[in-house]
Amino acid sequence: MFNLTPTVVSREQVTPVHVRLRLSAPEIALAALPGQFLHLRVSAACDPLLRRPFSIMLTEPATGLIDLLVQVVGRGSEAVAAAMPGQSFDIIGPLGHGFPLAPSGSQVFLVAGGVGVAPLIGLAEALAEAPGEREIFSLFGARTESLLCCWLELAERCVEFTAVTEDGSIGETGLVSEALARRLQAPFPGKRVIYACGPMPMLTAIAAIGREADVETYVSLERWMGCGVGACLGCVVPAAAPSVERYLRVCKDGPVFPATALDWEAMPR
Amino acid sequence: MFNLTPTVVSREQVTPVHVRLRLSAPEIALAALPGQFLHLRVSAACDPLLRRPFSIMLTEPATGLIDLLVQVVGRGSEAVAAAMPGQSFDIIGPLGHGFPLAPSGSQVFLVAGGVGVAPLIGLAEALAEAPGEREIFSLFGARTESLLCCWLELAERCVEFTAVTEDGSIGETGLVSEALARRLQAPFPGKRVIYACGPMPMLTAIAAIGREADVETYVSLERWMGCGVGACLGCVVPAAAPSVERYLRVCKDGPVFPATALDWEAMPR
Amino acid sequence: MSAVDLSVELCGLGLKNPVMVASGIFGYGTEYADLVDVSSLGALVTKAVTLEPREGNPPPRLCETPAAMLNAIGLQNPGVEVFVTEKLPALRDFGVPIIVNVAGATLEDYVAVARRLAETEGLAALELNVSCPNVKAGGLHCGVSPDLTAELVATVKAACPLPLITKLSPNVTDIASIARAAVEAGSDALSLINTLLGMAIDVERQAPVLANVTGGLSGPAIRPVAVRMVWEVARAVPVPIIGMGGIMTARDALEFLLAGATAVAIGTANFVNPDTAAEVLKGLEDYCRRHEVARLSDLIGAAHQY
Amino acid sequence: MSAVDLSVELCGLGLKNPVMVASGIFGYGTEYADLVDVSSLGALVTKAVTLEPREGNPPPRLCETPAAMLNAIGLQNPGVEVFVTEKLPALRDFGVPIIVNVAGATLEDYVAVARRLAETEGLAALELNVSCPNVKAGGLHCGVSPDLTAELVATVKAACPLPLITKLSPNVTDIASIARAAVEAGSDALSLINTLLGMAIDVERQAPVLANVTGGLSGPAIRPVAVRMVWEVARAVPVPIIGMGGIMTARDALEFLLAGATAVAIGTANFVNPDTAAEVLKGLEDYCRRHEVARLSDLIGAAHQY
Ligand SMILES: Cc1cc2nc3c(=O)[nH]c(=O)nc-3n(C[C@H](O)[C@H](O)[C@H](O)COP(=O)(O)OP(=O)(O)OC[C@H]3O[C@@H](n4cnc5c(N)ncnc54)[C@H](O)[C@@H]3O)c2cc1C
Ligand SMILES: Cc1cc2nc3c(=O)[nH]c(=O)nc-3n(C[C@H](O)[C@H](O)[C@H](O)COP(=O)(O)OP(=O)(O)OC[C@H]3O[C@@H](n4cnc5c(N)ncnc54)[C@H](O)[C@@H]3O)c2cc1C
Ligand SMILES: Cc1cc2nc3c(=O)[nH]c(=O)nc-3n(C[C@H](O)[C@H](O)[C@H](O)COP(=O)(O)O)c2cc1C
Ligand SMILES: Cc1cc2nc3c(=O)[nH]c(=O)nc-3n(C[C@H](O)[C@H](O)[C@H](O)COP(=O)(O)O)c2cc1C
Ligand code: FES
Ligand code: FES
Repeated sequence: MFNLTPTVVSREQVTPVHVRLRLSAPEIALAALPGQFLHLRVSAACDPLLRRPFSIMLTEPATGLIDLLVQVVGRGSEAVAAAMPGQSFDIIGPLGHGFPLAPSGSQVFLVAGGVGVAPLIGLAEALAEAPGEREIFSLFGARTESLLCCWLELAERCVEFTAVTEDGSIGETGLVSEALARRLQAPFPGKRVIYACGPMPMLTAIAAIGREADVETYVSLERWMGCGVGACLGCVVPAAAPSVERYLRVCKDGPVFPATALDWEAMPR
Repeated sequence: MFNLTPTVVSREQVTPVHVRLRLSAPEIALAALPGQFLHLRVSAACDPLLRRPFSIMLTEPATGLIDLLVQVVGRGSEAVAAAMPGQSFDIIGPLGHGFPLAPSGSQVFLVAGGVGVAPLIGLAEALAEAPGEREIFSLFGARTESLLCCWLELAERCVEFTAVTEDGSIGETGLVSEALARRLQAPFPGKRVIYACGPMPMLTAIAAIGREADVETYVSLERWMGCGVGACLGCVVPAAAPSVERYLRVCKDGPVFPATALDWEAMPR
Repeated sequence: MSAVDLSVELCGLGLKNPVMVASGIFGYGTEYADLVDVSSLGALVTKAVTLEPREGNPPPRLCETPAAMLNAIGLQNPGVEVFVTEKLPALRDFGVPIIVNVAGATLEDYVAVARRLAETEGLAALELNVSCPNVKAGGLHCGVSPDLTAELVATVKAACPLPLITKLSPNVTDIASIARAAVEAGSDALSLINTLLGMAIDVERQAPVLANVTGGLSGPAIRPVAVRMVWEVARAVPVPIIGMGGIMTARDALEFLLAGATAVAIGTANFVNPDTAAEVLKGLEDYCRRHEVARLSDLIGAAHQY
Repeated sequence: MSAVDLSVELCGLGLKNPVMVASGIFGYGTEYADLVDVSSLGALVTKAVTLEPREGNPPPRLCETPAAMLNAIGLQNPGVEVFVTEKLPALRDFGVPIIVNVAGATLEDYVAVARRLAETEGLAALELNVSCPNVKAGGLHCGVSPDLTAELVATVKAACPLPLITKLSPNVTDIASIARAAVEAGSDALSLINTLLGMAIDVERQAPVLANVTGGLSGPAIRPVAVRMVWEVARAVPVPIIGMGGIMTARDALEFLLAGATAVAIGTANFVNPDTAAEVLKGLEDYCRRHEVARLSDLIGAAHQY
């Protein structure tokens, strides 16, 4: 875990509301695992006050570069997305636990909702580079075609890529969780693993689908954060029954959890 | 009085801590009188919260351009000084009462301390352009030579310009108020008027000098401001005895006051 | 969807909309007239009026703090007589309900001001400032005690037939008990919150920034405290509440309405953006359309049903 | 000028410097160990410890507000036994004074925790959390009453010989009276302030943001209230004060010291900048040099002589 002020080396406006930032952060590029995140300071003033968490999308250990994908939803993300090359950010990271890599021979489903695609791109890369073979399917859901940010980055790392839009503007029509359920109906003799990142209702649906299909499922959650390092207990979610702790910290115990570790009934929106 | 969002057309770093901004604000350029000021919003966030007052240095009614001179002392002035061409500011103005122009035939002393030079440059211009003749002397005090921001703008509008530095790095050594007192020793048969803008201790000294020499003296004051338009009563200074009001508002009754209108004993620093 | 009904009913006053300007912010209305369409406000609350003229506190009277400001104006005002004869006529011309904020040092002061205002045409209501934290006598001391508050409210109510709004101080352990006392004594509505008591120190001079040492904290920083108090008071009393404290946007105003306020007042935000009231009103209307709320008054207290 | 003496004396504890980390911010010390040189702190205050383990409040537990945040963690902790056996050893290794923040639902709870800590090696002091605003029983209700505060202080003092620091709630009408009650009952020092009680509403969902409805407001927004309370309490009682509430910089810390605090604690600022304590310490040293102050302790309360 480092506290650094890396510099932005490039900025790409991916969609009207998504920006891809490339930062020079060799320590992070070397240390980060797919699914881990950074805690960014978004203002030097007292408002907005708290840092904002952003996933590490991709790392390039050789060059020391890392990529973030930022969706503008409020003032903090707006400030991050507005960063120009040369500007630097105060960051803490890499934070949290990333995705465990599925063993060789397994069939993998990467299920992204909106900007939740970011950590799954890094995961696709890591799965592809890991020793052994895996069949990687990806499903990317969004409201409409123009919000399928960086979809090519995901598609090119998978054997099959499916776009799912609510308005049917491209790919399958409907919810990405429904598309996943359809995919899982095709039988597969070996091990299957689902990895999902996106809005909470999507993750809840996918946890249920994974449970029903008896497929190992990992979800990456988003919660407001204070410290980002596990100290303040502000970012917790309810743990499933056998846990000793009633609550788990998204920043430290997550953001990636086995879906079975969580109490989805008590999960706040 | 307008609420506008003029655009910065140019920015000049005058000294390491002073920036001259040119804004396109035709309404202000037409309406403003020397000594009036603008109330600028310095942040879209809640911190820093309040607007900051800045004098109008020069106006060019023909082109609709106005100049501000900004000294960086804290976060608000830093944000203003950092503005780049193309950026726009939320301003209210022109505000307050400006300097009354000395009648034709009089000898005028413009006494500036630091960034207090800004409104005096506009005043020098107005005095020079006003019908009739006036002998305009200016004295500009600063800690050291490099802080004599925009001095040429002042000097070129006067018959005599005197720099005064505390460290003697250029011009006379000492305080600008002492230099003024020396100038006033030379007798002059006609009317004399002193106009001063700068830090409070300087203004206090000049008010005393003006009173002793029996010379009409106007001072332009700086106070923290809330509304800037006379409503909140937050920016007051104590009035001299014959006034009906104990306190006068710098934003509305000033920022320019006859020195005799103020209670200098009770004046806060 | 057809037009949204923005009107609200506030202790007998039918306001065309719920967005007012808080006491002490707009002076007596004329200073902002160049910048703001005062006539579009739901109501205007005046700066505090006392029996005799007050010169107010010595300067410095204000300073900025994170997302907030401290003020210690100290009730500077020309006194009720000058207010009625010289200030009120211009105020009346705006054609909006005028609520007069009333302050005093003694019970007799308050009663005298209330009597004088009772004789005056064209006032909508009195707002009883039992909570001004900057004046030692009458201000803070009264507003922090349920009994003193009740006595003051009952006495002023008897002296003046106008609707009476009591403005509560947030510097108390239990705001609901003060609210209950005011309402039981006859207050027709409540305003909350006034400023939080705070101070700042000039570390270079090693002395308090404000000549008065302490001052009242206002602005967005205090909004969570204000919303919480409106929430608590809305559960404790049946009368309408005017919510205020750090409202900068329509979203902020909605927090107060959903917490149980019938109207909202804009304070410090006016200094930052004189258009705040107009923008809040516009934003409330947009919100109602988006949420398919036909009458804005349906939102009042809605968050209590969560 | 020679080195500045940064040490302060806090109820028998000689602290090498006055900059501590506030309760609830650093957990039990280890989470931040990668980022912060914990051993350079003046002292470290733990998250609240209760007799039995507590699961805390349901989420959402925090949200941001202007220049501040609301939290409703709700005393989640593993209980005193696990604290002593599993958490404390790592904490002790930092080599800084450890102050344990103690909370409870009943007097008996507090006493049991205090007894257990009295038997424990390597603790510097207890900080009595009479003011946690998020738990209905024991928390807020005790800290707002002078009598209950006094009873609690006296009982815990009798149960544990360690220096006792009472942490006061700011959600009271008269902080000085509570402070006096705590000191008369035997409190060796006071900490102030804990969080202000606030709330936020999610206007889209029309419901409170926090599952607990209300939460504690912390961060720079509350600093003026905190400084004012330290100022008032410093005039009311002779014991040392640990000042906190919104400290982000050395300048902010100086406000507290000049208002009468002997030490300061960094809370929310750690989330924004984990280096805050180190930067504050550095800034205090620079200030002393610039103002030719040989001992930082000479600054304590200096603004009262203005
Ligand atoms: C582990 C983790 C990884 C993330 N990775 C990414 C990423 O790669 N790219 C990306 O664009 N976003 C990511 N997010 C979400 C991102 O942190 C929020 O969008 C951002 O903090 C919003 O800040 P804001 O100031 O722009 O919005 P605000 O103005 O604060 O809020 C706008 C909206 O965003 C929601 N929101 C605010 N803060 C958070 C938060 N911390 N977590 C979840 N929702 C929040 C609020 O409910 C509100 O509706 C991630 C969040 C987490 C927890
Ligand atoms: C009528 C008027 C005209 C002015 N004209 C100019 C001008 O032409 N150019 C220029 O550079 N400055 C001018 N000033 C001063 C300018 O307003 C302040 O320097 C600025 O507001 C400081 O804001 P900040 O956020 O940078 O500083 P802060 O961080 O707020 O404070 C830094 C220092 O500035 C002082 N300060 C802060 N606000 C004010 C204020 N409103 N008035 C006086 N002192 C303050 C504080 O005491 C502090 O020591 C003028 C002030 C007034 C009242
Ligand atoms: C400069 C100033 C003057 C004020 N004067 C009064 C007053 O005379 N009477 C009163 O009841 N409240 C007064 N207030 C309090 C406001 O009416 C309001 O209750 C408070 O500022 C909180 O709202 P805000 O955060 O939107 O400013 C004043 C506030 C400020 C900032
Ligand atoms: C997330 C969080 C948890 C806290 N937990 C405790 C606690 O367990 N016990 C306590 O006495 N104070 C607790 N506090 C209060 C702080 O110790 C401190 O008094 C308060 O936050 C004000 O300081 P600040 O503005 O610097 O944060 C907590 C504060 C926060 C933000
Ligand atoms: S954000 Fe502090 S524990 Fe997760
Ligand atoms: S700043 Fe409000 S009256 Fe001058």
